[in-house]
Amino acid sequence: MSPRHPTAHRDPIDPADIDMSAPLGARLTLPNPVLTASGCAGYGRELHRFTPLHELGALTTKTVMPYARSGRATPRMTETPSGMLNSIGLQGSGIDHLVTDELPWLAEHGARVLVSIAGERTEEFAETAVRLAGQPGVVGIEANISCPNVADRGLVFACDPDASFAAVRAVKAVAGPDLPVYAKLTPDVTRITDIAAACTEAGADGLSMINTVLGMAIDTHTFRPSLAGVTGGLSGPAIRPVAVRCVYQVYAAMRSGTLRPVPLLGMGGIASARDALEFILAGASGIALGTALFRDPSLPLKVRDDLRETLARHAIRSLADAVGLAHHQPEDDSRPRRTPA
Amino acid sequence: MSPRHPTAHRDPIDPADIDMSAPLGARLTLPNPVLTASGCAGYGRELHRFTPLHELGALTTKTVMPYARSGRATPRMTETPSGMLNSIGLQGSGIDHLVTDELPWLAEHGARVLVSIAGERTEEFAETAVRLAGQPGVVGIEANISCPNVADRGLVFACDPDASFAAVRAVKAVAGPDLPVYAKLTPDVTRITDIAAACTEAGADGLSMINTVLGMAIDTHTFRPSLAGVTGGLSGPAIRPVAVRCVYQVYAAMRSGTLRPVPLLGMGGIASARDALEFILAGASGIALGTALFRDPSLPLKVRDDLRETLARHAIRSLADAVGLAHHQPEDDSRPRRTPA
Amino acid sequence: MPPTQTAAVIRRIEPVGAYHRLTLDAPAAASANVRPGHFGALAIGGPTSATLLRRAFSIHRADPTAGTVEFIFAEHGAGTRALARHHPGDTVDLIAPLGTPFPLDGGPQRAVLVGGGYGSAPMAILAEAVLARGGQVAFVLGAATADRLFGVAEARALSPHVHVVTDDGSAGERGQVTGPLPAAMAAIDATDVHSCGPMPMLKAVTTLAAAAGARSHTAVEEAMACGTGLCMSCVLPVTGPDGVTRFLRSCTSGPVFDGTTVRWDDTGTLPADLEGAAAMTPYAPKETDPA
Amino acid sequence: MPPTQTAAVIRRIEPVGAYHRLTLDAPAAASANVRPGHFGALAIGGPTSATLLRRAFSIHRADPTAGTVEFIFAEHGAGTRALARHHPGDTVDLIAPLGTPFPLDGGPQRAVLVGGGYGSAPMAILAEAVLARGGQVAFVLGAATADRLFGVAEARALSPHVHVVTDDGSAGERGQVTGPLPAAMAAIDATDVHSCGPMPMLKAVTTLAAAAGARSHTAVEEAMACGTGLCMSCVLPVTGPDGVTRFLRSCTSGPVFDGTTVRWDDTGTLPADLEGAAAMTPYAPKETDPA
Ligand SMILES: Cc1cc2nc3c(=O)[nH]c(=O)nc-3n(C[C@H](O)[C@H](O)[C@H](O)COP(=O)(O)OP(=O)(O)OC[C@H]3O[C@@H](n4cnc5c(N)ncnc54)[C@H](O)[C@@H]3O)c2cc1C
Ligand SMILES: Cc1cc2nc3c(=O)[nH]c(=O)nc-3n(C[C@H](O)[C@H](O)[C@H](O)COP(=O)(O)OP(=O)(O)OC[C@H]3O[C@@H](n4cnc5c(N)ncnc54)[C@H](O)[C@@H]3O)c2cc1C
Ligand SMILES: Cc1cc2nc3c(=O)[nH]c(=O)nc-3n(C[C@H](O)[C@H](O)[C@H](O)COP(=O)(O)O)c2cc1C
Ligand SMILES: Cc1cc2nc3c(=O)[nH]c(=O)nc-3n(C[C@H](O)[C@H](O)[C@H](O)COP(=O)(O)O)c2cc1C
Ligand code: FES
Ligand code: FES
Repeated sequence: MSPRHPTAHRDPIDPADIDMSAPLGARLTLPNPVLTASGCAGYGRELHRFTPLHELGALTTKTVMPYARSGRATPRMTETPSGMLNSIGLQGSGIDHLVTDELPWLAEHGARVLVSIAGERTEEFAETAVRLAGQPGVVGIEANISCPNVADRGLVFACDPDASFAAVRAVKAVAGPDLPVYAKLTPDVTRITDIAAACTEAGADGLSMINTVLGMAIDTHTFRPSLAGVTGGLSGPAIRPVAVRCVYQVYAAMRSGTLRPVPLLGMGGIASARDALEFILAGASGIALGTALFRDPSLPLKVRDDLRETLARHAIRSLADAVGLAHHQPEDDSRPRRTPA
Repeated sequence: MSPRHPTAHRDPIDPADIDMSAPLGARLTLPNPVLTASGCAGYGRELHRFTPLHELGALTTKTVMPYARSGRATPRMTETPSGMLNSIGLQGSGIDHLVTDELPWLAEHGARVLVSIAGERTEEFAETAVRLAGQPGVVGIEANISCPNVADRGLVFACDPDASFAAVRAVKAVAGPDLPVYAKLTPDVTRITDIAAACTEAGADGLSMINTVLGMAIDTHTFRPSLAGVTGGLSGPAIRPVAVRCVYQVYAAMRSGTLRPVPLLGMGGIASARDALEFILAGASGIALGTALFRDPSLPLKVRDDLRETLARHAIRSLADAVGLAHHQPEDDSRPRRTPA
Repeated sequence: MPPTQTAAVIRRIEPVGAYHRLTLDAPAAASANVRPGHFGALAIGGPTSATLLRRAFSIHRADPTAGTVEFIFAEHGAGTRALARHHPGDTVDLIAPLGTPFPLDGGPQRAVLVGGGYGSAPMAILAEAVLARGGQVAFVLGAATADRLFGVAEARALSPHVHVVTDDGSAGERGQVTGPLPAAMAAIDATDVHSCGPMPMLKAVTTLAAAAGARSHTAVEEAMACGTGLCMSCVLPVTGPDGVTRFLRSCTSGPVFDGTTVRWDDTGTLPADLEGAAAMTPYAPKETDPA
Repeated sequence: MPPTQTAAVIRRIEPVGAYHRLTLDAPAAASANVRPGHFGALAIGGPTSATLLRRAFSIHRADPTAGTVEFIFAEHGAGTRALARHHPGDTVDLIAPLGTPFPLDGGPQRAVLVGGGYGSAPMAILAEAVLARGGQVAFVLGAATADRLFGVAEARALSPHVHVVTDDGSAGERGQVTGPLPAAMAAIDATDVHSCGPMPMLKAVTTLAAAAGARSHTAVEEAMACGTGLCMSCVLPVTGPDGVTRFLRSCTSGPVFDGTTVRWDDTGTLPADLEGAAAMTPYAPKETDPA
């Protein structure tokens, strides 16, 4: 474990000597911790023009379901201060199309792929997951349980511990031993650690936090909701403090022994290496870029390289050593103050 | 009820003819809908230098408890994209000081005062509320139930329907018939309508939404949480979509008959008349300015006056007619599109 | 040629009627085989900007020699208002060229170019391209008011057939572009109509073009968050040659679509045949690789 | 006189060593009886700015005739970096003068003025005020490096007793302000020491001043969200004449406090005697009305 105030005690080291690999569980180590967030990089082809996919830690696909989906009507998007609302609604062509047309292309281009899956019922999670074992390039499954459960009057799976448990358990049952399963949580719950506990008990190999925050906007010219879907998901830097808090709370529960420790993937408003480091210090072993890609599709490699420089400046030899450092109490509690001179 | 697309059918009217009064329940009508949010205008003296208090709809005091409180250690505040985190922690001098020193001064300056109260136990809400009956200038009580309940291991009252019910009921029991009681809700719950239902069943005369969103930030230089209190409350425009969603959901539940209708006070990131109108269209009968006052302590009268102009432009004669308009379906669902020419 | 991303320095920014003409130093984009109908997506404001998303603007002109790309933009919301307050020397991040341009293949066209408001911005280079391929052009330029008309002088320099209309009659005839369009098509016996402007205009133009037996190429304007195909916010119901309607992204499959394939009346809705549609893919057939 | 709020136009913004000198056109603030130690709070960026909160800066000079107010600022975080990129003609919203200034009452002072880094910004007008009241001044100016020293030439013009120190010895003596302070106090037989700079410096200065029997007036720097007393984020544990410690707001009760009343070692903590303290009010005794 690295020292509490790394800067205070060590000389900077050469960025080239930093071990950037991201250990995301017993069966998954990525070459670097920078992923794309589901739904923010299409199926990869579009992003590849700006960020060669093999350079990413991994690409997370748009959430895929057993069948094709049209998504919601437009307007599907509206900008908000330092954020945006979307109600894309899981538009996608289904698992067949993914397996036949997209995964081979991604594998060919050297992408490591985390496939985000969902269903409207527990069984549909399993139906989708079962198709992924042995597929080229696929390094894991992200179960997007932050989606509505028709069997529970449309309540989002991740709002209920039992529904979360069932969905994750169903995916684990079919995913096979080689594909780690991450459960993706919504922050829109009273206690996120309860949902995290349900998922880890169900066998989740890791947790992704956070999905978008439920929000809405009203067009003050037309007097109508700005989105055709009325409510939508808030994303972008506006929600970063909420996401950091969720990661910190869940990591703290794991440190204190009340939750089984699993690696965390942090996301929500990350737009720079500084932001990425914030999540890593909070307890994330890997981070994903979402909304920020819409502004800057070249961002992933900047974040990766700046993060490497930052770790070097702080004399932290390995990314893994930085994970969760914000939870360590400094010897004395006098917090370093800035010298204004 | 005013027409569905007011602009489409009527000519603008003279701003001077707009009825700006805000009906906030059977026993409370304010001359205008612009309040200050609790904790964002001190006890009023400081704001008065920029905004004469008698011009406000009402001033909401910093939350007061039966006893004096020191609040949290510093740092108590950190800026985030389009928002801020605070962990002031209810610093205050207690109900005695408020009644002896502050309320007389406020009354003398013509302020209408909504007194925000809290307690660490249900009884403390009552202890505070009982002191307010008959005090000069006091027009209502806001029960800030978004604070930790020591009897429930620090879980926030407003995270639990039973605790919310008990606190509101306790306040109602002592507030007397003349002081309407508003319950102030936190958005950090799985279903805000459940908490709203508990409060209205307990007799709340209105609901204030929202308190801050739980968040945190980490200082990437010191590797420590930015706030001494570790987590803090996120406020400002960043959370506006969350706040609008909460107001809309609760108003929708009242329209559909699943909740007893009471007036709503909307707050969360309001920084302009446009934002205020967004809350009013969502269902708020009054709005409060919080974080925006830190940037612009002269804002309240600008918002009030611009709102009047906006209503006039839309030919809406009375503020009350605009409340909840976003819930009305236009005759046909073709939403007006902007003409780019 | 793939789009390029550049921190582009503003060379000039100046009013033109109710709009602004923005000239960016962006040599790579300027040399990237810009074709009429391509657009650029701008990120406005630095790291402390609360407006995150990209703003899309048709490329008015790209000059590979000067290394510049020009746009004509209207102030509308927060981002364009902030852009209008920029000065020469300021930087904006540009991604260009993007999208599917107006089709010019299939022999010389006799084309009517219809622009509504700033929708006229791409029409001059489109006319030049049609003419360079041995074709003929006519123009119909419309706007709400005279100060929102754009490109009339350039049009007149390129064609004797230029019709101008405004809603209020403050310039040209009073009326809409659909008024003079039949005459304009007749004058050159049009094979193609290219249009850019608000959706109702594109729909009406398509109806008239189809009635006259001309192809209708419409550049649509759907709200975009990224402009690069990542977010799926800019979709439109478009019917493919297989008869199946898909929600296609206007930033990759468009912005130019065959007007007869767009289900204009269904934009902003979720048509029943799309819900859970079996053939729902984000790509049009034979358009799987945007690179 | 109450503070004024103005949309102030930037007249000049220019580098001064590692800092920036900002001159604002703000006639009402400039004429509002600015006293040394007063500060201004700036809102930076327009409606699309993601940095909401005000930034506090000591008033370096206010010129009622020219209608200008000057600040010296360092680039630190997002807001000050954005401010440094502003140009003359740009607008920032200013609230000034704010806070409780350095006390000058009680007869002519023999005062040592101690400035650390940009903490030297208010010292020239403070010296002028002391001198104007028939007092005497000496200066101790320190900084990390030479480019972060401020106001040395102005100080030399006002007093023969000017000590300069830097951490790295790149200007003046190597060391900290506490080095020359005893000699500076002795040279003028100081009655008062006024200081502005980082907290540890203010604490050390207070100790030395007390040892020499001089009053210590310290201008503290606590993180501020509003600067106007609304938010309660800028508090410090300060012991009143009644022996009770309160969390006082440094933007209203301060920024200048009697250094012996500040519990320096308890800043950033919640001292046991403050928790639920019975006498906890947001005001110091006899300071109930800020208007
Ligand atoms: C292909 C294409 C070409 C365009 N060409 C031009 C042009 O040449 N000149 C011109 O003035 N305008 C053009 N527009 C419209 C222009 O993109 C919008 O006016 C602009 O994005 C609005 O940004 P804002 O900051 O003013 O509004 P805001 O409402 O603040 O924008 C918020 C978000 O919504 C998106 N958005 C809002 N309205 C539109 C819209 N009408 N179209 C697309 N995105 C929108 C923005 O991109 C942004 O992401 C074009 C749009 C498209 C899709
Ligand atoms: C009374 C007073 C006088 C000051 N005088 C000067 C001066 O003359 N020259 C100068 O360069 N600086 C001065 N400062 C410090 C200056 O206010 C901060 O450097 C500045 O606010 C930091 O803003 P930022 O955008 O760079 O940092 P950010 O970290 O982005 O600021 C975020 C928020 O925290 C607050 N904040 C962060 N650091 C500080 C700090 N050290 N002090 C107060 N608020 C802070 C900001 O006001 C803002 O609300 C003074 C501070 C105070 C309290
Ligand atoms: C346009 C858009 C589409 C999204 N689609 C999905 C999705 O299909 N599945 C999913 O799990 N999350 C989806 N998300 C959520 C993101 O993956 C991410 O969790 C969230 O946006 C927070 O990260 P950000 O602030 O960096 O965008 C989507 C987000 C956006 C903005
Ligand atoms: C510094 C600060 C202190 C606050 N103190 C209180 C408080 O004492 N009681 C309370 O009910 N809400 C308190 N709030 C919450 C606000 O009243 C308001 O509900 C919230 O900030 C959302 O509104 P805004 O985004 O406009 O600030 C505080 C908010 C801030 C920023
Ligand atoms: S604008 Fe994002 S996909 Fe088209
Ligand atoms: S900075 Fe807000 S009270 Fe002092």
